[in-house]
Amino acid sequence: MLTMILRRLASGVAVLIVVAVLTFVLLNLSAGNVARNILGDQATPDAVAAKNAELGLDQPVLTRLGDWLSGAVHLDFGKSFFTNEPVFTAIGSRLPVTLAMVIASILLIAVFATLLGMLAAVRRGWVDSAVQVLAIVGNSIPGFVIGVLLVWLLAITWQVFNAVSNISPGSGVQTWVGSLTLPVIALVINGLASAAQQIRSAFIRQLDQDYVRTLRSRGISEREILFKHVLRSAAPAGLTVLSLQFIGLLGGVVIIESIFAIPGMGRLAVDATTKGDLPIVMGVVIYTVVVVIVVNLIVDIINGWLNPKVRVS
Amino acid sequence: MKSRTPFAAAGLASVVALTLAACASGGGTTPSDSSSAPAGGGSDRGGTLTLGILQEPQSWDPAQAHVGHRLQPFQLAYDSLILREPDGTLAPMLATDWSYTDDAKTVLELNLRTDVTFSDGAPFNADAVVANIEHFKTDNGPQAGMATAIDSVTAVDADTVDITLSEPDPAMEYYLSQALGLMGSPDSLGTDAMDRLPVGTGPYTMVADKSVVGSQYVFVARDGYWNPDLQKWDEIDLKLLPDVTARVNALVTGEVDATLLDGTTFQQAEGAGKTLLEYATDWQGLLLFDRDGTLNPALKDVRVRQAINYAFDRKNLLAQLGGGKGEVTSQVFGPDSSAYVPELDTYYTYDPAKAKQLLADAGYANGLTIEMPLFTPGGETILTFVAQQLADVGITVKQTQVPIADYQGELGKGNFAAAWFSLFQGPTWVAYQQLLSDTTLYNPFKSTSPEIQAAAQALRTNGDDAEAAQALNRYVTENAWFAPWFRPSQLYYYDASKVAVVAQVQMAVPSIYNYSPVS
Amino acid sequence: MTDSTSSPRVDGGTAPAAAAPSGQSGHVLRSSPLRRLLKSPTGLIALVILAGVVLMALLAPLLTSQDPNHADLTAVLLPPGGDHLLGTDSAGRDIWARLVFGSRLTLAAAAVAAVVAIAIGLPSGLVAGYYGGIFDGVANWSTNVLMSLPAIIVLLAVRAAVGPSVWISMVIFGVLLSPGYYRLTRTAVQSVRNELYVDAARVSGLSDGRIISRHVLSVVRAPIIIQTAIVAGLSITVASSLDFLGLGDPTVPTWGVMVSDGFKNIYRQPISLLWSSLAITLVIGGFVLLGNALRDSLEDLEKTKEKRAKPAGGRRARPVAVEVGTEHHLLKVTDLQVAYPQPRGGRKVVVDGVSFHVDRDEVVGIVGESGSGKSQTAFSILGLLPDNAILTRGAIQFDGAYTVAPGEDHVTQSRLAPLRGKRIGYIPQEPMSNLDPAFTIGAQLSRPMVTVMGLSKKAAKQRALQLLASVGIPDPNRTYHAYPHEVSGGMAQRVLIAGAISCEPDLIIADEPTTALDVTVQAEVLDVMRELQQRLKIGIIIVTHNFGVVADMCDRVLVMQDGSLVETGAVRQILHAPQHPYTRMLLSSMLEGKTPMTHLLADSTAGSDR
Amino acid sequence: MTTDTLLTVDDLVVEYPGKAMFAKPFRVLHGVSIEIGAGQTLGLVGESGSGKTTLGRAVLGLAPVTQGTITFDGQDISHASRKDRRALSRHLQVVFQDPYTSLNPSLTVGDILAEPLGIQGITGTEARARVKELLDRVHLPQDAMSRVPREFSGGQRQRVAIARALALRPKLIVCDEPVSALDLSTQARVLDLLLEIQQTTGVSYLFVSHDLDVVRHVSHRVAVMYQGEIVEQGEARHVTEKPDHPYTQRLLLASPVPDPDRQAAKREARRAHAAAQAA
Repeated sequence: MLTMILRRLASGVAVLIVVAVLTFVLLNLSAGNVARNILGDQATPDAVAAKNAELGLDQPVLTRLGDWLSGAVHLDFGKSFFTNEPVFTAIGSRLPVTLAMVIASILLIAVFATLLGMLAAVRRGWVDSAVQVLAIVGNSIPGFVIGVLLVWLLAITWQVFNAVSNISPGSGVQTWVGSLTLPVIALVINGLASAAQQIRSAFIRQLDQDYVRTLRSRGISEREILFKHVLRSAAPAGLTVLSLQFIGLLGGVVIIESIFAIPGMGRLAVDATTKGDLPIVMGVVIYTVVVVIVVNLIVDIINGWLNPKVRVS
Repeated sequence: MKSRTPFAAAGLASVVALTLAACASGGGTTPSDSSSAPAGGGSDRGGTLTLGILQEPQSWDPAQAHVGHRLQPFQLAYDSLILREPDGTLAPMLATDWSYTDDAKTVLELNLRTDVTFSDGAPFNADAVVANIEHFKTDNGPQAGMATAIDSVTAVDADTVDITLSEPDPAMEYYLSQALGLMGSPDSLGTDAMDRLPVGTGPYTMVADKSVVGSQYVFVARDGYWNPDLQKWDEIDLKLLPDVTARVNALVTGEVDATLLDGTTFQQAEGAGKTLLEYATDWQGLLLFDRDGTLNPALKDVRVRQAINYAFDRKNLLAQLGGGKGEVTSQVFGPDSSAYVPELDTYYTYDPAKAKQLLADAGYANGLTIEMPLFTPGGETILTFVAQQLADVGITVKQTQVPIADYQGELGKGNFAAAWFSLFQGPTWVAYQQLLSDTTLYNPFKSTSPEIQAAAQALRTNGDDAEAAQALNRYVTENAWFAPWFRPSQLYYYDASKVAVVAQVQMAVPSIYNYSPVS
Repeated sequence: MTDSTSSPRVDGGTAPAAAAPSGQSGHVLRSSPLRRLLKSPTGLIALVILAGVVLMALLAPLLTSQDPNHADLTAVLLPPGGDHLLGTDSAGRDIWARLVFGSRLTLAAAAVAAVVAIAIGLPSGLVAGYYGGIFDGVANWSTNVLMSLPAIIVLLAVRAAVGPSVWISMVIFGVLLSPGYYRLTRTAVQSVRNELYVDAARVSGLSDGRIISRHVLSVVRAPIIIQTAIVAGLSITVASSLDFLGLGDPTVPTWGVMVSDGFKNIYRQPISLLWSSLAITLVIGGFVLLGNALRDSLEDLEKTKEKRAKPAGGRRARPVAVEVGTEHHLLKVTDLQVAYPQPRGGRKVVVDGVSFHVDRDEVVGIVGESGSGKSQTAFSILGLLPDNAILTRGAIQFDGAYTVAPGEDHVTQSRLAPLRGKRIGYIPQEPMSNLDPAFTIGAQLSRPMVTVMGLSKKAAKQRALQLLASVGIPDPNRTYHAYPHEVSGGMAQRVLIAGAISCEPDLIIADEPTTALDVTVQAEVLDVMRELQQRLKIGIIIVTHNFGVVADMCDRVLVMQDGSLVETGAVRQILHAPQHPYTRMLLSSMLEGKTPMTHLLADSTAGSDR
Repeated sequence: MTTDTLLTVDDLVVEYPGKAMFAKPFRVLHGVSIEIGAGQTLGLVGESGSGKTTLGRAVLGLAPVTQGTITFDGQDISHASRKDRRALSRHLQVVFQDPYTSLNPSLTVGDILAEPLGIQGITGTEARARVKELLDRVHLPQDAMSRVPREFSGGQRQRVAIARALALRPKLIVCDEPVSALDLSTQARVLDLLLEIQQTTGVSYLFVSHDLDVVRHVSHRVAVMYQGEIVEQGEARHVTEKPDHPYTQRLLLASPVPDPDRQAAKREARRAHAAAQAA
């Protein structure tokens, strides 16, 4: 188990380096107008050249890459070109927003998808059909359409929620929760159905296993079979589905953040890329890859724990 | 106002968009209807004002301050040497009075207040001014160009400063009411700390632990501020809402008290009973850069450039792109400048037949092609109209996409013979500098003419020389150096039950002093 | 590396095999997946939607006379009607024309992403799956890299580097999607690589290329098509999301560009957003439906269920007294008939008119070949038939009361559930698959004793250890704490026997209990069962195809063929003097005592193996 | 026998690489030697995991030869290339255990049978004629050609597999548990068919099975494998009726007979043997 974790970590670091180098080079192909973008239209060419030198953009790409890597090794990711905010702080202030949203969504998806999937697998009949239909509908409507609909209905027409989720840290838990409700609903609607469908098939696969029949023949109650044995065996498949959804949400959240004007990672990423704010983009990339690696590692560890074969060896 | 439409509506990229459109600074001296001067009487201080802002400062260092709507946040924490009233007149602030001490107008002497301290306790004095202006010259901010004429700054005594210019700059006093005039605490200038936390003499101070980059900034009234008349609120919150849809939603639901909208969203605010503050700061249309035919020989022919001007249905363009709010025009100089000639607003009319004739006369009866940049996101609808209107007279527009962040850079590099843009209409000298000088981004081919040189020479010593200014205006209009369409209105909406707002001339949003509580 | 002597006999009596008889009958109509697809309503809807959109794209110029790019300053954001069927957009362009022409680019963009993803994922998956080794390692690692890349940032960066273009975005998106194909292909190939028919092809000297194209691709094809349907839907979502964020190519009319324009003007003309959103949703829905329908038609696993009339007189069946004079039988099965509804209508009868009884302290063997209905009979007694099975006739009584009363068409679980474990035990065929791999043997063994017998946990453990010892497990304590995968098949089967007797049942149903075991282990397991039976005086039903096992264990024998009972009698009578020709044929097939190298059957030249 | 020896396996060792990176390789066969004469059947019997299937696969080139030699028809084929294998496939064929997975479900029986012919360049009418002949040979109807494996029963599929093995008139067929998955009566028919083919074509079999009765019935010689080694080898009658090695004895005694009384006696003999071994 420990060797597995170490191996995964080593592989993760390698992935991290490759992704970082690739992104850095790719971004630098397009970094032509950064100084002009920072200074605006009224700056003189001399001022632009001075800014370029200040940012080190007059150096060759490899030199810059080297500088960045040596900084990154010491966990120094530099400062934003545009806001002078240290990358660490910039990400730190947006991370809670996005993670809160994504984690809340994934937890809700996990709970409801498991319940729905289980119900559909066990009951079949109309519940099953309903889950299937829901999955098709959920898969068919793009996330931004759902988001726009929700804003239009719940915030503008009925005024149940705030349309804009601009969160301030000082504004208390209640406001925070309130402002995140709508985005989370949008994310959950988009992810729930397909997760439920996949968890349903995981359950059906497990329910078809021989040992389930044997457990029944031993007089174990259906409820215990379902919640103790089948749930546990279906869990790895479910976890994999959820971890993929989690990673998908990290990327997809940008649209929701855009619609609800949430100052999160997704918007930071898009804004920074559009402007050419290299340090921030690199920070976001590193953060995303780290989160992906960590999530996968956690899923592996849980799966290992659930599966005695892996656990022992 | 439609100048904002393409940008502000574009959601994501509107941050950058507004950098482009942020050209609404100001500097004119023409009085506008300032029926209620805000800096006057009202000593009823109170409440919290929440503004939806389009962009946050890149740094709170005053040397990095910007113009227009991006100047507004700085006004919370920093006072400027000179105050610009809503109608554009200059009034004492940290400087009690100022004047040029020589006929050549190269030495500007300012007398300073002696009763002002910075929020970190440091006293405000002549040394502080010297430190600030020298820092401004070296810190390479977006407005560093304001200080190019400054040769040296010297403290004459504790409350007197001389600014010596290398050549006359008729806009210098105006600059001192803008970014160049903002005074920060000398101890903090240039430090990393100042990037994040402003330290000035202004009416408010930032609450660091409630302010989040990318989200919101909270300012509270500073105790013992030297001029309580300018300090009308207990607290002012700035909410960063780059997306115009988010802004209108926030306004309608009462999350912000005032914000800038655009032609696609203002109906929503009207429906919700919000009040409109309407004023114009920009002109919008095409810049026909390649007057010498470097890139596209056809544009060297004045008849081609005139044909382009006759091809546009300005009235309908204003209706569709600006929500019908604003005025059509054929000139690039605004009504608040000395160069303004009223009849030039209708110099070019919508006349496709005449356009075709002019093209035929110029030898392009079979049409011609012009490449123009399409900035994305946001420029789609505009360029569709440009292409369609020009296609109707036989000019094919080849659209080349340019990411919005790089738009200005691409224009400045001279990669395009013509381009659409929205530019602010400042005082004559400022407008000349922006549109026609050989150093500006918007004159990439450095085109000029004897007529322009002569007018510029006259304007350099007297920025408001009406005769020279109007001659200049006539020349560029008749020779079709541009193809202006209209002056769109800014659509600034606010909740009149809570706040009263007065427009600031030549500024995209009102100065922070222009908001007062409604009791 | 594995000897597969323990592989289960095909159709060794598991329910799904009986329910899906295609392998046996030899006369199944071949229905192509396409035909099945067309028959399913979802498939039909999907194909209609997608065909409609493709037609729309192909016939675009015929469907509208408007130019999709013609802007009209005086006709901006018009509502539907008049010259403009669906109204106009913010530049006064005809929405219907843009919708029609937009379908071309939208579909083409999706196709580009799918083609790129397939072009990268399929070959690399084939090579990695088929050859493994270094390429597999490198490909897996690259896949990890690709999958940890934040897609949106890559798309943005590439756009910034090379300019905005739907095609480039979709190519990049295709690259990002290729791991999906890669993994799918690799897994499928890995499973096929070890199929015996691939081995046979190798033995025949078929080159790798031919093996891949002939044997491997045909298996990967179906999942690839399904994945492609999903990817096509995803590409449209992503392309339109990029457009929605304003990051597409606005100069060409795509649906995404249209949504973007509509969204910007949602307050001015909400309906302008409707059409393109609807089109996108419909087409994505079409792809999703197509994927689902394809999967269903290929797997064809959906059990066929008949609508069943609710039993008259309420759900709760009243207990019925059993026939007088039969109460003393431990188990009595009367005229039992079990059937399964068929996908193409009708029912297939798998157990037909079977009657027999088992008394206490009696071992009854049910013998027959695969498909004879012997396992179905056993599961009917346990009440563990698959959901779709129907008891069309007959009754089952246990210890003087009906578990299935005459006239009931399904098992009443409330009657049987309390009996299972406590009164009726079950020994399955496959030792490994019948233990939950996630729980220790001890946990699985002691739990029923706690819930069924009401023992304390400690007492249950005590008893479990005794049971393990009594079935001949040398180190009960070690086995108690072991997981199923840590013990051998023989040990696992002993554990299952211990489980079956753990709650002291009166009847044990053993379904081919030794078929999966080596012959030496089989002998030991049979010893254990016999010893237990003699000690506990319980009734046992052994389902088997092995007359040796019958001879070793049974008092009486039932011979089944094609769902019917053809002969019953005492073990010696059946083995020494079989009456029915089928029984005789079976016995003559036995090798024991035959002269080597001689023909076993008189008619073996006939190719009519059943 | 040595004069017309067809296959010789000498001191064969097969190892599979360990799962983990530096794990020790897993040795399946520990130096195994067998011989098969032309027209003869060698029965290979053993319990699951004993390595008997691996031996068959090594002969077919489907398992890696770590050490030792395999000589077929005078030619060393221990490390034959794919090209050599193609030539070899004319003479060396296989019938697997599971008739459900040894035939590609998506090909017709005709295609399956024509495949080995095609590799040897036999196509068109000639191939079709040969396929018909093969179907006759294994007593399947001619219309089987156009049907897919799914439409046949297990026994019929095994006939198809046998026909495929016979397509090129091989000298040796490796039969890997060919009847283990079949019903009793089907097993008898398939065994009859295999015997009949040997009598008419003179093919040799390496017959792998876990069932001593089956091996006894079809083999001239029998080898007994236990834990990767051959513990006993000799004339079929001797090995399957009066074995020398205790393991073979145990195997023999464990196989039940269809007679309660004889089985009871055999059971006692087995117990006595076990007790003697334990002592």
